[in-house]
Amino acid sequence: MSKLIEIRWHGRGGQGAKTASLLLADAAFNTGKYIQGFPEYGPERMGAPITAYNRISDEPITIHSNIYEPDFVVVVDDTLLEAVDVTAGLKEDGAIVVNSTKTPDEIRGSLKGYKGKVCTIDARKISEETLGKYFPNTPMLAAIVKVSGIMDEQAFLDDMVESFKHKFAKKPEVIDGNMEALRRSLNEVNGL
Amino acid sequence: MAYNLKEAMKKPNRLASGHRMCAGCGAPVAVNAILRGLKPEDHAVIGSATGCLEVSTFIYPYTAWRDSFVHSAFENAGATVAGAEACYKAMKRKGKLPEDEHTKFIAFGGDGGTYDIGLQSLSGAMERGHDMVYVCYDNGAYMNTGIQRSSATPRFADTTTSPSGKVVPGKQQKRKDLTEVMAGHHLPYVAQTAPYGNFSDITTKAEKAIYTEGACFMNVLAPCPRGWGYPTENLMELCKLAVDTCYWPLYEIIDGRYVVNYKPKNKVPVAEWLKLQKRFAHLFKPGNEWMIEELQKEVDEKWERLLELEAITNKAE
Amino acid sequence: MSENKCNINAKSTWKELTPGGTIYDAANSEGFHTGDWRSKKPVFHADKCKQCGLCLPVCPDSAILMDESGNRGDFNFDFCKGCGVCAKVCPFGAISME
Amino acid sequence: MSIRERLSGNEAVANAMRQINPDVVAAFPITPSTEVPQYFSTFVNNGSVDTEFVPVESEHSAMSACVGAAAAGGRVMTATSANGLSLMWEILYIASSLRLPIVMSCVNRAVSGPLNIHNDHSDSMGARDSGWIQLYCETNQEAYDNILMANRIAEHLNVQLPVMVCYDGFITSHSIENIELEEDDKVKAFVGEYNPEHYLLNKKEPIAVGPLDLQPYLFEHKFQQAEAMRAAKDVILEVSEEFAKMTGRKYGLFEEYKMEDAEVAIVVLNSTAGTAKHTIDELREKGVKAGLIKPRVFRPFPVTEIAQALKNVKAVAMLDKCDSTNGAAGPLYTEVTSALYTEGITGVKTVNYVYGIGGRDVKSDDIEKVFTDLQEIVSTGKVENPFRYLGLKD
Repeated sequence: MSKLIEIRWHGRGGQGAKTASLLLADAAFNTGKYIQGFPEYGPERMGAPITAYNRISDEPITIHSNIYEPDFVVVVDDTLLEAVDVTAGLKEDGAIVVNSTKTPDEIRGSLKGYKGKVCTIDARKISEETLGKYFPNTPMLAAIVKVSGIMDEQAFLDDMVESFKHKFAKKPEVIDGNMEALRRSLNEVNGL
Repeated sequence: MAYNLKEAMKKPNRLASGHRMCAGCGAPVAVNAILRGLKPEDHAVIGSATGCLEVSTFIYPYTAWRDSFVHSAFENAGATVAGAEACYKAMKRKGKLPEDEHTKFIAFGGDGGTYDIGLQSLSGAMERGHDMVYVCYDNGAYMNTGIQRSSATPRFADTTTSPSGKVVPGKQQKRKDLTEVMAGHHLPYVAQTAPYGNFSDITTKAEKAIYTEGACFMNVLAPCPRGWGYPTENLMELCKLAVDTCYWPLYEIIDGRYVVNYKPKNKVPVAEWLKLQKRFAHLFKPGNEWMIEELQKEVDEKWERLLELEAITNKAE
Repeated sequence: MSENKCNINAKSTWKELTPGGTIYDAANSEGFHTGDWRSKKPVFHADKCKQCGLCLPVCPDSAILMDESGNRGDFNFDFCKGCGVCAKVCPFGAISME
Repeated sequence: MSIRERLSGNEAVANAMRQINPDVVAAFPITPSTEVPQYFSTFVNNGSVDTEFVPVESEHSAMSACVGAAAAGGRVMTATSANGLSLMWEILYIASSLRLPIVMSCVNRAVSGPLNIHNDHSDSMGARDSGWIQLYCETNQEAYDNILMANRIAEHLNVQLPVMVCYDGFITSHSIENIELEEDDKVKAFVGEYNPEHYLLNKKEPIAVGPLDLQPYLFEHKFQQAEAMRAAKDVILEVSEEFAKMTGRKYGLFEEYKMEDAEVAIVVLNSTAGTAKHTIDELREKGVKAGLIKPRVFRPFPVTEIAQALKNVKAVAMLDKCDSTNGAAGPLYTEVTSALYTEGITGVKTVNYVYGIGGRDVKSDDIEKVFTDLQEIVSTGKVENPFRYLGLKD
C-alpha cells in the first residue's frame, strides 16, 4: 500500500467508535505507517450518532480536512443505517463493513444503492462468546483490518497482543479473550 | 509576645514615607499597622489591587514599599498574590531559594477591589488555601475614582452614584457583610479590625493572620476624609466611634469559632458616628429621622447576631 | 534616607527607564518629599509630652521622628502633610496645629 | 535520537510542558484547550514534575496568577482558548507590559457569540496587538516544537515578552498524528534554567512591579516593549537554529512551500497550510505554479521577509480564519498587503478570503478554488472584489 487510505467510522456516543478509530491508528502506527485519528468534534452525548476518521499512509499526511470520500466505512451499530447516510461519498472500489447479524445482501438494501463491496460481521456474537460482554470495538477493529488490507494480519495480531499486555497489565486474564476475538473476527467477516 | 505599642513602633515602617495618599488618609495608617505584624527578619511579597493605595504608593519611579510589591489590575489582587505564593512553593521545593529565608504573602484591596470587582479572585485564592493574607481596607466606596457607591457603602450614604436626591435619599441597599462571606470559606483565620486605641487589636490580628498557615482574611475599617466628609484630624475619632457604636465590631473567627474582641459597656448610638460625616448629613434633616432609626436597627440586629454566633460557636462540645 | 538610585526622572530617555517600570530600589519614595502639601503645621511641645506613643501609629506618613529607645522627637517635615490626626489623639496637648 | 510517537496536539504540548517542568502552571478549563491542564495535572499528581499547579476559578485569575508567579521569578505556563482568552484580555496586556516571559498555548477556537466550540482564529487574532509574541503551528509536531522553544525566546534578555503558541482547536489539538519527541534530558538541557535578574522573591533586592506610569514615562515604556518585539525576530531565529541542531527540524519566520517559481500563492496559518500543501502538490502535477507561505511568527510580523518572499508572484491570496469585521479584510491580508506596500512591491495582485469560521471545514477543493481564482486574476489582470469569503453558503 502506498497511497493514502481514508476510513470513516459511524457509531453512537458511548459505543467506542472513536476509541476504535484511535486503536486502528495505533495499530497502523505500530506497523510503521503515518496516521491520523480524529473524531468529528462536538459535544459527545450518549447514544447520539458520532463520526470518527482515520487516514493511513506510507507517506507523511498533510491534509487536515474531514473525510468526504472515504475508501472504507465502518458501521459499529446497524441501527444507524436508518438514521445516517453511511455510504455518502464512499468510493465504489472501497467497502463498507457493518456490525450486524444480517448478511451483506440483506444490508445492501439499506445502503441507498451503494454498488461497492458490503461486508458484515456479528460483533455481538463474537464479543459475547470470547469476552463474555458486548464490546463491539475489538471485532470491528479486526474486521476493518481484514476488509481494508491496510496491514499484514499477523503483524496486526503481534502488535495487538503487545498493546493488550500494556493496556490490561492489571488484568492479564482478559488478554486471551481479546486476542481470540480478533482472530475470530479476521475469519468471520462476511461478503469478502 | 504581648503587644507593646512602643516596641511595635520601633519596627521599620514597611510602607515608607513619601507616598502620595491624601493627608489624613486611614489606609496607610491601617497598612503600616498590618505590616507591623511581620517579623522584622521576614521578607514579604505584597500585592495591591488598583485603587488609592496602589496609585499613591507606586508612582513611577518611586515605590513606598520596603518589601517586594506587585500590582497588576483592579480585580485580581487575590489571584496575583496567589500566583506569587505558588511560585514560592515551587521554588522552595526545587531548592531555588535559601532554606532559612521566609517570605510572607499579603494582598491589599479597597472595598471596590475586594467586595465587588475582585470578589471572585479573592474567593478563588481563599478557597484554594494559598498561604497568604488578604487585607481589605474598607472605606465604604470607590474613592479612587471619585466616591462612587460600592457594596460596602452603608445604607443611605450619599455618594456620587447614590446621591441623596429629592426622590431617592442616598444608597438604598444594606452593605454586604464581607467578613461573613469570608467566614463561609472556612478559613483558618478571619478577622475584622480597625486602627483603634494603641493599635493592639489590628497589629495582633495581623500577626496571627500572617503566621497562620493557609489563606486568611482581614477586613479593616479605613476612614476616608474626602469620601466620608470630615476634617482630616478626626480619623481616629471616626474609627473609635465606628467600634463603640458597634457599626464595625472588632472580632475574629478562628477555625470557625467566633471571638468578639471588644464589647462596649455602653453602646454609643450610631447617630453619634453618622453626624460627624457629611455623607450622612441628609439623615439629620427634619423628617428623615427614620433613616437613622433604620440604621440603628440594622446595627443592633447585626451586633446581636454576632454575639449569638460567638455563643453558638463557643459551646462546650 | 535613600535616594532614587536609578536616577530616573521626567527627562529620562527610553534607554534609561527600567523595563516594565519595575523599580529595584525599595522604599525610594523617601526621596520624594510630600511636606509641601502641608497647609497647617504641627508644633511639638516636648515639655507636655509624656511619651505615651499614641501619636506614632496614627501618622499616615510616618512623619514623627523617633529615637532608638522609642521616644518621639520632632516631626519630619519632609513628609508631614499637616493632617492633624496626631494633634487630635494626643491626650496631653503636646501637639498643636498652627 | 528523536522518539517516534503518535499523539494529539494537546498531548504533545502537555508532554512538552512536562519536559520543561515549569515552576507554576495556572489554568482554567475551556474546550478545546482543557486537555492540556488535565494531562499536566496528572503529571503533577504523579510526581513527574515538581510544578505548582494552580487550578484557578477563571481565566482572568489564570493569567493574573501567571503574572504574580512570573513576577515572583518563576517559569510560568498556561493554556486557554476562545472566551478564556477573552476573559484574560486585560491581563494579557499587563503581562506583556510588565515584560513577563509567560508561555501560553492558545488552542484556537471561535470567540462567542453565538457560542461555538470549533476552530477559527478569532481568539488569538483579537489578541494580536496585546504585546505577546505569537507563533502559529500547522501540526502537533510544530506545537510541540514551538512550546519547547517558547521559554527560551520569552526569557531572552533582549526580549522579556510573553509568548503565545497557537494551534488549531480539535484539528490539531485532538487529532492523533505521528510526531517526533525529544528525550527528556535533551529538552532539559536545551530549555535550561531560568534565572531572572530581578524578581519578587529575592529578599536581597526587594522590587516593585506594576507602577502607575504617568505621562513622562508610559510612552517610553511602550517603546521599550516595541523594541523588544522587534528584537524578538533575531532571537526566534537564533533559538530555532539551535533547535534545528538538536532535532534536525528547521523553523524560520515562515515556511515557504514550492515558492521558488510560484506564480500564484496563498498565505495561510496553521492546519489549513497542510491541506494547502496537499492541494499544491496536486496542482503542480497539473502544471500550475502554485506555492504557499505559512507564517509561523505573526508577532513580530516579518514585514520585509514576507514581502520579499512574495515579490515574484503574480497574485497572492491571504486566507483569514478570522473576520476583522472592519468592513474590509482579515488581519493576515492587512498585514501582508501593508508589508508589500511598505517594501515598494506593487506588482503583486492581492485578494483576501475569510474562511473556516466556527469550524467550517476546509477541503482541498476549497483551496483549489482559491488557486483557480488566482489564475483568473493573473489572466485578466483584475481583482474584481478583493474581500471574499470561502466556503460561505450564499
